[in-house]
Amino acid sequence: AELQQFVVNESQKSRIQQSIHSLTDICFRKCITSKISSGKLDRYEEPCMQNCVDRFMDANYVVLKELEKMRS
Amino acid sequence: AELQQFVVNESQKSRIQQSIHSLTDICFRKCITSKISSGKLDRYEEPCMQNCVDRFMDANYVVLKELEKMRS
Amino acid sequence: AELQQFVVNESQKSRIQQSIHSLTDICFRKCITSKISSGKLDRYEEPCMQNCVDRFMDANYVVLKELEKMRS
Amino acid sequence: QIQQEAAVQNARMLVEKLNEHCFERCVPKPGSSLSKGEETCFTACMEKYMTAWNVVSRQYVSRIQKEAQSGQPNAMF
Amino acid sequence: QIQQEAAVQNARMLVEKLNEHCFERCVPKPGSSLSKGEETCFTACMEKYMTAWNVVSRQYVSRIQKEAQSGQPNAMF
Amino acid sequence: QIQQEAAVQNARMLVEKLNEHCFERCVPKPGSSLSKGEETCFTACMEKYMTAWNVVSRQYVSRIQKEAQSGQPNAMF
Repeated sequence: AELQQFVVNESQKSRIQQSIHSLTDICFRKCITSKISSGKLDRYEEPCMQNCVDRFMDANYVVLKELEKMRS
Repeated sequence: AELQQFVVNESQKSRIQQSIHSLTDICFRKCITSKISSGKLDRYEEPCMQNCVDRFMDANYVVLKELEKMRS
Repeated sequence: AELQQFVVNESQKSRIQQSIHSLTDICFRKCITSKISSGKLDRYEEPCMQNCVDRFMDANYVVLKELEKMRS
Repeated sequence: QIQQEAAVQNARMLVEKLNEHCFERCVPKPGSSLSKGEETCFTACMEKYMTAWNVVSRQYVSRIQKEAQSGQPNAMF
Repeated sequence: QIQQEAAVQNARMLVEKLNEHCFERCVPKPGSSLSKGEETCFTACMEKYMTAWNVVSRQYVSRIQKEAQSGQPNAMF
Repeated sequence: QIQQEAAVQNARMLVEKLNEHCFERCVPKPGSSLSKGEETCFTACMEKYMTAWNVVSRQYVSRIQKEAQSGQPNAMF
Protein backbone atom coordinates (compact mmCIF):
# COMPACT_ATOMS: atom_id res chain seq x y z
CA ALA A 1 0.00 0.00 0.00
CA GLU A 2 2.87 2.32 0.77
CA LEU A 3 4.49 1.60 -2.56
CA GLN A 4 1.18 2.23 -4.34
CA GLN A 5 0.80 5.56 -2.54
CA PHE A 6 4.33 6.44 -3.59
CA VAL A 7 3.56 5.67 -7.23
CA VAL A 8 0.34 7.71 -7.12
CA ASN A 9 2.15 10.67 -5.54
CA GLU A 10 5.00 10.56 -8.01
CA SER A 11 2.75 10.35 -11.04
CA GLN A 12 0.64 13.21 -9.68
CA LYS A 13 3.78 15.28 -9.17
CA SER A 14 4.92 14.47 -12.68
CA ARG A 15 1.52 15.53 -14.05
CA ILE A 16 1.83 18.84 -12.21
CA GLN A 17 5.34 19.36 -13.59
CA GLN A 18 4.01 18.61 -17.04
CA SER A 19 1.26 21.21 -16.64
CA ILE A 20 3.75 23.81 -15.48
CA HIS A 21 5.93 23.24 -18.54
CA SER A 22 2.95 23.38 -20.82
CA LEU A 23 1.55 26.55 -19.21
CA THR A 24 4.95 28.26 -19.35
CA ASP A 25 5.12 27.39 -23.04
CA ILE A 26 1.62 28.74 -23.79
CA CYS A 27 1.85 31.86 -21.63
CA PHE A 28 5.40 32.80 -22.69
CA ARG A 29 4.15 32.78 -26.27
CA LYS A 30 1.17 34.95 -25.32
CA CYS A 31 2.81 37.41 -22.97
CA ILE A 32 6.40 37.83 -24.15
CA THR A 33 5.81 39.28 -27.58
CA SER A 34 8.09 42.31 -27.82
CA LYS A 35 11.81 42.32 -28.54
CA ILE A 36 13.80 40.64 -25.76
CA SER A 37 16.21 43.16 -24.29
CA SER A 38 16.35 42.26 -20.61
CA GLY A 39 16.29 39.08 -18.56
CA LYS A 40 13.67 40.47 -16.17
CA LEU A 41 9.95 40.25 -16.78
CA ASP A 42 8.74 43.83 -17.29
CA ARG A 43 5.71 45.42 -15.62
CA TYR A 44 3.41 44.20 -18.39
CA GLU A 45 4.86 40.69 -18.72
CA GLU A 46 4.72 39.54 -15.10
CA PRO A 47 1.02 40.20 -14.43
CA CYS A 48 0.27 38.84 -17.90
CA MET A 49 1.96 35.54 -16.99
CA GLN A 50 0.01 35.36 -13.73
CA ASN A 51 -3.30 36.20 -15.37
CA CYS A 52 -2.56 33.71 -18.11
CA VAL A 53 -2.24 30.87 -15.60
CA ASP A 54 -5.40 31.90 -13.77
CA ARG A 55 -7.48 32.40 -16.93
CA PHE A 56 -6.29 29.07 -18.29
CA MET A 57 -7.48 27.39 -15.11
CA ASP A 58 -10.79 29.27 -15.30
CA ALA A 59 -11.24 28.09 -18.86
CA ASN A 60 -10.38 24.56 -17.82
CA TYR A 61 -13.06 24.86 -15.16
CA VAL A 62 -15.60 25.93 -17.80
CA VAL A 63 -14.79 22.76 -19.74
CA LEU A 64 -15.26 20.57 -16.67
CA LYS A 65 -18.61 22.19 -15.85
CA GLU A 66 -19.82 21.64 -19.43
CA LEU A 67 -18.66 18.03 -19.47
CA GLU A 68 -20.57 17.42 -16.25
CA LYS A 69 -23.72 19.00 -17.71
CA MET A 70 -23.47 16.70 -20.73
CA ARG A 71 -23.14 13.59 -18.61
CA SER A 72 -26.32 14.36 -16.64
CA ALA B 1 -0.65 -15.88 -26.83
CA GLU B 2 -3.94 -14.37 -25.74
CA LEU B 3 -2.18 -11.83 -23.59
CA GLN B 4 0.13 -10.97 -26.50
CA GLN B 5 -2.87 -10.49 -28.80
CA PHE B 6 -4.42 -8.24 -26.16
CA VAL B 7 -1.27 -6.09 -25.97
CA VAL B 8 -1.08 -5.84 -29.77
CA ASN B 9 -4.73 -4.83 -30.02
CA GLU B 10 -4.47 -2.28 -27.25
CA SER B 11 -1.35 -0.66 -28.68
CA GLN B 12 -2.97 -0.56 -32.13
CA LYS B 13 -6.05 1.08 -30.62
CA SER B 14 -3.85 3.56 -28.81
CA ARG B 15 -2.04 4.36 -32.07
CA ILE B 16 -5.39 5.01 -33.78
CA GLN B 17 -6.50 7.27 -30.92
CA GLN B 18 -3.21 9.11 -31.22
CA SER B 19 -3.76 9.63 -34.97
CA ILE B 20 -7.26 10.93 -34.35
CA HIS B 21 -5.99 13.49 -31.84
CA SER B 22 -3.23 14.54 -34.16
CA LEU B 23 -5.54 14.83 -37.19
CA THR B 24 -8.10 16.83 -35.21
CA ASP B 25 -5.30 19.17 -34.16
CA ILE B 26 -4.00 19.64 -37.72
CA CYS B 27 -7.39 19.92 -39.42
CA PHE B 28 -8.96 22.19 -36.80
CA ARG B 29 -6.08 24.59 -37.39
CA LYS B 30 -6.59 24.37 -41.17
CA CYS B 31 -10.38 24.47 -41.35
CA ILE B 32 -11.58 26.55 -38.41
CA THR B 33 -10.02 29.88 -39.24
CA SER B 34 -12.78 32.44 -38.88
CA LYS B 35 -14.10 33.95 -35.64
CA ILE B 36 -15.77 31.33 -33.43
CA SER B 37 -19.37 32.34 -32.90
CA SER B 38 -21.23 29.03 -32.75
CA GLY B 39 -20.54 25.56 -31.39
CA LYS B 40 -21.69 23.89 -34.60
CA LEU B 41 -19.43 23.27 -37.57
CA ASP B 42 -20.73 25.47 -40.40
CA ARG B 43 -21.32 24.37 -44.00
CA TYR B 44 -17.75 25.17 -44.95
CA GLU B 45 -16.06 23.71 -41.87
CA GLU B 46 -17.59 20.24 -41.81
CA PRO B 47 -16.67 19.16 -45.36
CA CYS B 48 -13.27 20.81 -44.86
CA MET B 49 -12.64 18.59 -41.82
CA GLN B 50 -13.69 15.50 -43.77
CA ASN B 51 -11.58 16.39 -46.80
CA CYS B 52 -8.68 17.21 -44.53
CA VAL B 53 -8.69 13.68 -43.08
CA ASP B 54 -8.98 12.09 -46.52
CA ARG B 55 -6.32 14.25 -48.17
CA PHE B 56 -3.97 13.63 -45.25
CA MET B 57 -4.41 9.90 -45.77
CA ASP B 58 -3.87 10.31 -49.53
CA ALA B 59 -0.67 12.22 -48.85
CA ASN B 60 0.41 9.54 -46.42
CA TYR B 61 -0.19 7.01 -49.15
CA VAL B 62 2.03 9.00 -51.53
CA VAL B 63 4.82 8.81 -48.95
CA LEU B 64 4.43 5.05 -48.58
CA LYS B 65 4.50 4.52 -52.36
CA GLU B 66 7.66 6.61 -52.65
CA LEU B 67 9.36 4.80 -49.79
CA GLU B 68 8.61 1.51 -51.47
CA LYS B 69 10.04 2.76 -54.77
CA MET B 70 13.24 3.78 -52.98
CA ARG B 71 13.66 0.42 -51.32
CA SER B 72 13.42 -1.45 -54.63
CA ALA C 1 26.27 -5.12 -15.93
CA GLU C 2 26.21 -5.91 -19.62
CA LEU C 3 22.45 -5.57 -19.72
CA GLN C 4 22.69 -2.26 -17.89
CA GLN C 5 25.26 -0.99 -20.38
CA PHE C 6 22.95 -2.06 -23.19
CA VAL C 7 20.04 -0.13 -21.68
CA VAL C 8 22.20 2.97 -21.19
CA ASN C 9 23.47 2.81 -24.78
CA GLU C 10 20.01 2.30 -26.21
CA SER C 11 18.48 5.15 -24.26
CA GLN C 12 21.36 7.41 -25.27
CA LYS C 13 20.86 6.47 -28.91
CA SER C 14 17.15 7.12 -28.58
CA ARG C 15 17.88 10.54 -27.08
CA ILE C 16 20.15 11.35 -30.02
CA GLN C 17 17.46 10.23 -32.48
CA GLN C 18 14.99 12.40 -30.63
CA SER C 19 17.30 15.42 -30.91
CA ILE C 20 17.77 14.83 -34.63
CA HIS C 21 14.01 14.77 -35.21
CA SER C 22 13.53 17.87 -33.13
CA LEU C 23 16.36 19.76 -34.86
CA THR C 24 15.10 18.77 -38.31
CA ASP C 25 11.68 20.09 -37.30
CA ILE C 26 13.06 23.42 -36.01
CA CYS C 27 15.56 24.00 -38.80
CA PHE C 28 13.25 22.95 -41.64
CA ARG C 29 10.80 25.58 -40.39
CA LYS C 30 13.58 28.19 -40.24
CA CYS C 31 15.42 27.41 -43.47
CA ILE C 32 12.84 26.10 -45.93
CA THR C 33 10.61 29.12 -46.24
CA SER C 34 10.11 29.66 -49.95
CA LYS C 35 7.77 27.76 -52.25
CA ILE C 36 8.73 24.09 -52.57
CA SER C 37 9.49 23.36 -56.22
CA SER C 38 12.28 20.80 -56.07
CA GLY C 39 13.21 17.88 -53.86
CA LYS C 40 16.81 19.02 -53.55
CA LEU C 41 18.01 21.49 -50.95
CA ASP C 42 19.07 24.63 -52.83
CA ARG C 43 22.32 26.56 -52.31
CA TYR C 44 20.75 28.68 -49.59
CA GLU C 45 18.89 25.89 -47.81
CA GLU C 46 21.70 23.39 -47.28
CA PRO C 47 24.19 25.69 -45.50
CA CYS C 48 21.25 27.16 -43.57
CA MET C 49 20.37 23.69 -42.25
CA GLN C 50 24.00 23.07 -41.27
CA ASN C 51 24.40 26.45 -39.59
CA CYS C 52 21.07 25.95 -37.85
CA VAL C 53 22.31 22.75 -36.19
CA ASP C 54 25.62 24.35 -35.17
CA ARG C 55 24.07 27.55 -33.87
CA PHE C 56 21.49 25.57 -31.92
CA MET C 57 24.30 23.63 -30.27
CA ASP C 58 26.20 26.87 -29.57
CA ALA C 59 23.10 28.32 -27.96
CA ASN C 60 22.66 25.15 -25.93
CA TYR C 61 26.24 25.57 -24.79
CA VAL C 62 25.49 29.15 -23.67
CA VAL C 63 22.66 27.77 -21.53
CA LEU C 64 24.92 25.16 -19.93
CA LYS C 65 27.59 27.75 -19.14
CA GLU C 66 25.02 30.03 -17.52
CA LEU C 67 23.50 27.20 -15.50
CA GLU C 68 26.96 26.33 -14.20
CA LYS C 69 27.62 29.95 -13.25
CA MET C 70 24.36 30.01 -11.28
CA ARG C 71 25.20 26.86 -9.39
CA SER C 72 28.53 28.20 -8.21
CA GLN D 1 -8.42 -1.98 -16.02
CA ILE D 2 -5.91 -1.27 -18.76
CA GLN D 3 -8.80 -0.39 -21.07
CA GLN D 4 -10.26 2.01 -18.53
CA GLU D 5 -6.84 3.58 -18.09
CA ALA D 6 -6.70 4.04 -21.90
CA ALA D 7 -10.13 5.69 -22.00
CA VAL D 8 -9.15 8.15 -19.28
CA GLN D 9 -5.90 8.85 -21.11
CA ASN D 10 -7.89 9.49 -24.28
CA ALA D 11 -10.35 11.87 -22.63
CA ARG D 12 -7.51 13.72 -20.94
CA MET D 13 -5.75 14.16 -24.28
CA LEU D 14 -8.92 15.56 -25.86
CA VAL D 15 -9.46 18.07 -23.04
CA GLU D 16 -5.79 19.06 -23.16
CA LYS D 17 -5.79 19.77 -26.91
CA LEU D 18 -9.16 21.49 -26.74
CA ASN D 19 -7.94 23.76 -23.95
CA GLU D 20 -4.82 24.68 -25.89
CA HIS D 21 -6.69 25.52 -29.09
CA CYS D 22 -9.57 27.35 -27.48
CA PHE D 23 -7.48 29.30 -24.98
CA GLU D 24 -5.22 30.34 -27.86
CA ARG D 25 -8.23 31.46 -29.92
CA CYS D 26 -10.58 32.89 -27.30
CA VAL D 27 -8.25 34.55 -24.78
CA PRO D 28 -5.74 36.61 -26.78
CA LYS D 29 -4.81 38.85 -23.83
CA PRO D 30 -5.48 37.26 -20.43
CA GLY D 31 -6.95 39.90 -18.07
CA SER D 32 -7.85 39.89 -14.40
CA SER D 33 -10.91 37.70 -15.01
CA LEU D 34 -12.48 35.74 -17.85
CA SER D 35 -14.79 38.18 -19.66
CA LYS D 36 -18.32 37.16 -20.68
CA GLY D 37 -17.24 37.26 -24.33
CA GLU D 38 -14.23 35.06 -23.68
CA GLU D 39 -16.36 32.55 -21.82
CA THR D 40 -18.96 32.42 -24.60
CA CYS D 41 -16.23 31.96 -27.18
CA PHE D 42 -14.67 29.24 -25.07
CA THR D 43 -17.89 27.27 -24.67
CA ALA D 44 -18.60 27.46 -28.41
CA CYS D 45 -15.01 26.54 -29.26
CA MET D 46 -15.16 23.57 -26.92
CA GLU D 47 -18.32 22.26 -28.59
CA LYS D 48 -16.80 22.85 -32.02
CA TYR D 49 -13.61 21.03 -31.12
CA MET D 50 -15.47 18.01 -29.79
CA THR D 51 -17.67 17.90 -32.89
CA ALA D 52 -14.56 18.16 -35.05
CA TRP D 53 -13.00 15.29 -33.10
CA ASN D 54 -16.08 13.18 -33.77
CA VAL D 55 -16.05 13.99 -37.49
CA VAL D 56 -12.36 13.07 -37.69
CA SER D 57 -12.91 9.81 -35.78
CA ARG D 58 -15.71 8.70 -38.07
CA GLN D 59 -13.86 9.68 -41.25
CA TYR D 60 -10.57 8.15 -40.15
CA VAL D 61 -12.00 4.86 -38.96
CA SER D 62 -14.15 4.38 -42.07
CA ARG D 63 -11.10 5.13 -44.20
CA ILE D 64 -8.81 2.61 -42.55
CA GLN D 65 -11.57 0.01 -42.71
CA LYS D 66 -11.97 0.65 -46.45
CA GLU D 67 -8.21 0.33 -46.92
CA ALA D 68 -8.07 -2.87 -44.89
CA GLN D 69 -10.79 -4.39 -47.09
CA SER D 70 -9.17 -3.39 -50.37
CA GLY D 71 -5.88 -4.79 -49.15
CA GLN D 72 -3.98 -1.51 -49.57
CA PRO D 73 -0.68 -1.21 -47.76
CA ASN D 74 -1.28 -0.24 -44.19
CA ALA D 75 -0.78 3.38 -43.34
CA MET D 76 2.02 3.92 -40.87
CA PHE D 77 0.40 6.98 -39.48
CA GLN E 1 16.43 7.29 -7.08
CA ILE E 2 13.12 7.61 -8.89
CA GLN E 3 12.75 11.12 -7.46
CA GLN E 4 16.20 12.11 -8.67
CA GLU E 5 15.37 10.71 -12.10
CA ALA E 6 12.23 12.88 -12.07
CA ALA E 7 14.18 16.01 -11.15
CA VAL E 8 16.64 15.44 -13.99
CA GLN E 9 13.74 14.82 -16.37
CA ASN E 10 12.17 18.07 -15.19
CA ALA E 11 15.35 20.12 -15.66
CA ARG E 12 15.89 18.60 -19.09
CA MET E 13 12.36 19.53 -20.13
CA LEU E 14 12.90 23.12 -18.98
CA VAL E 15 16.17 23.46 -20.91
CA GLU E 16 14.60 21.89 -23.99
CA LYS E 17 11.62 24.26 -24.06
CA LEU E 18 13.79 27.25 -23.26
CA ASN E 19 16.14 26.38 -26.11
CA GLU E 20 13.28 26.04 -28.54
CA HIS E 21 11.67 29.36 -27.61
CA CYS E 22 14.87 31.36 -27.38
CA PHE E 23 16.48 29.94 -30.51
CA GLU E 24 13.27 30.69 -32.38
CA ARG E 25 13.24 34.25 -31.07
CA CYS E 26 16.92 35.18 -30.99
CA VAL E 27 18.37 33.41 -34.05
CA PRO E 28 16.04 34.16 -36.97
CA LYS E 29 18.66 33.37 -39.63
CA PRO E 30 21.44 31.07 -38.40
CA GLY E 31 24.79 32.28 -39.79
CA SER E 32 28.30 30.87 -39.64
CA SER E 33 28.67 31.79 -35.97
CA LEU E 34 26.52 33.08 -33.12
CA SER E 35 26.72 36.89 -33.29
CA LYS E 36 27.26 38.96 -30.14
CA GLY E 37 23.69 40.28 -30.47
CA GLU E 38 22.26 36.80 -30.78
CA GLU E 39 24.18 35.64 -27.73
CA THR E 40 23.04 38.61 -25.63
CA CYS E 41 19.45 38.02 -26.71
CA PHE E 42 19.79 34.34 -25.88
CA THR E 43 21.14 34.93 -22.38
CA ALA E 44 18.37 37.45 -21.61
CA CYS E 45 15.74 35.15 -23.08
CA MET E 46 17.02 32.26 -21.01
CA GLU E 47 16.75 34.27 -17.81
CA LYS E 48 13.29 35.50 -18.81
CA TYR E 49 12.07 31.99 -19.55
CA MET E 50 13.30 30.65 -16.23
CA THR E 51 11.70 33.54 -14.36
CA ALA E 52 8.47 32.92 -16.27
CA TRP E 53 8.65 29.25 -15.31
CA ASN E 54 8.99 30.23 -11.66
CA VAL E 55 6.05 32.64 -11.85
CA VAL E 56 3.91 29.94 -13.46
CA SER E 57 4.93 27.35 -10.86
CA ARG E 58 4.01 29.59 -7.95
CA GLN E 59 0.72 30.71 -9.50
CA TYR E 60 -0.29 27.21 -10.54
CA VAL E 61 0.54 25.50 -7.26
CA SER E 62 -1.20 28.17 -5.15
CA ARG E 63 -4.24 27.87 -7.40
CA ILE E 64 -4.58 24.10 -7.12
CA GLN E 65 -4.07 24.36 -3.36
CA LYS E 66 -6.87 26.92 -3.14
CA GLU E 67 -9.09 24.68 -5.22
CA ALA E 68 -8.30 21.63 -3.10
CA GLN E 69 -9.26 23.54 0.06
CA SER E 70 -12.53 24.86 -1.34
CA GLY E 71 -13.42 21.35 -2.51
CA GLN E 72 -13.82 22.34 -6.17
CA PRO E 73 -13.78 19.54 -8.71
CA ASN E 74 -10.22 18.63 -9.51
CA ALA E 75 -8.83 20.04 -12.73
CA MET E 76 -7.90 17.34 -15.20
CA PHE E 77 -5.20 19.48 -16.69
CA GLN F 1 14.53 -7.12 -31.09
CA ILE F 2 14.66 -3.96 -29.01
CA GLN F 3 16.95 -2.41 -31.61
CA GLN F 4 14.57 -3.28 -34.43
CA GLU F 5 11.72 -1.81 -32.41
CA ALA F 6 13.79 1.38 -32.07
CA ALA F 7 14.48 1.57 -35.81
CA VAL F 8 10.77 1.21 -36.61
CA GLN F 9 9.97 3.86 -34.02
CA ASN F 10 12.55 6.14 -35.63
CA ALA F 11 11.20 5.66 -39.16
CA ARG F 12 7.66 6.22 -37.94
CA MET F 13 8.68 9.48 -36.27
CA LEU F 14 10.33 10.68 -39.49
CA VAL F 15 7.26 9.89 -41.60
CA GLU F 16 5.00 11.52 -39.02
CA LYS F 17 6.95 14.79 -38.91
CA LEU F 18 7.39 14.82 -42.69
CA ASN F 19 3.66 14.36 -43.17
CA GLU F 20 2.86 17.17 -40.79
CA HIS F 21 5.25 19.65 -42.40
CA CYS F 22 4.46 18.77 -46.00
CA PHE F 23 0.70 18.56 -45.55
CA GLU F 24 0.83 21.95 -43.83
CA ARG F 25 2.87 23.41 -46.70
CA CYS F 26 1.43 21.68 -49.76
CA VAL F 27 -2.28 21.33 -48.96
CA PRO F 28 -3.46 24.71 -47.67
CA LYS F 29 -7.13 24.04 -48.44
CA PRO F 30 -8.00 20.32 -48.59
CA GLY F 31 -10.42 19.72 -51.48
CA SER F 32 -12.32 16.67 -52.68
CA SER F 33 -9.16 15.07 -54.05
CA LEU F 34 -5.41 15.65 -54.02
CA SER F 35 -4.68 17.90 -57.01
CA LYS F 36 -1.74 17.17 -59.33
CA GLY F 37 0.01 20.30 -58.03
CA GLU F 38 -0.47 19.27 -54.43
CA GLU F 39 0.89 15.81 -55.12
CA THR F 40 3.97 17.18 -56.92
CA CYS F 41 4.60 19.58 -54.06
CA PHE F 42 4.18 16.75 -51.58
CA THR F 43 6.65 14.45 -53.32
CA ALA F 44 9.25 17.23 -53.57
CA CYS F 45 8.66 18.25 -49.96
CA MET F 46 9.06 14.66 -48.83
CA GLU F 47 12.41 14.35 -50.59
CA LYS F 48 13.50 17.71 -49.20
CA TYR F 49 12.54 16.76 -45.66
CA MET F 50 14.41 13.47 -45.81
CA THR F 51 17.49 15.19 -47.23
CA ALA F 52 17.25 17.78 -44.48
CA TRP F 53 17.02 15.00 -41.91
CA ASN F 54 20.19 13.46 -43.32
CA VAL F 55 22.04 16.78 -43.26
CA VAL F 56 20.99 17.33 -39.65
CA SER F 57 22.03 13.81 -38.65
CA ARG F 58 25.49 14.17 -40.13
CA GLN F 59 26.03 17.65 -38.70
CA TYR F 60 24.72 16.74 -35.27
CA VAL F 61 26.65 13.50 -34.89
CA SER F 62 29.93 15.03 -36.07
CA ARG F 63 29.40 17.89 -33.63
CA ILE F 64 28.80 15.72 -30.59
CA GLN F 65 31.81 13.60 -31.55
CA LYS F 66 33.97 16.70 -31.76
CA GLU F 67 32.69 17.83 -28.35
CA ALA F 68 33.30 14.42 -26.83
CA GLN F 69 36.90 14.49 -28.06
CA SER F 70 37.63 17.99 -26.83
CA GLY F 71 36.16 17.05 -23.45
CA GLN F 72 33.55 19.79 -23.47
CA PRO F 73 30.68 19.45 -21.03
CA ASN F 74 28.08 17.17 -22.49
CA ALA F 75 25.09 18.84 -24.05
CA MET F 76 21.87 17.98 -22.28
CA PHE F 77 19.88 18.33 -25.42
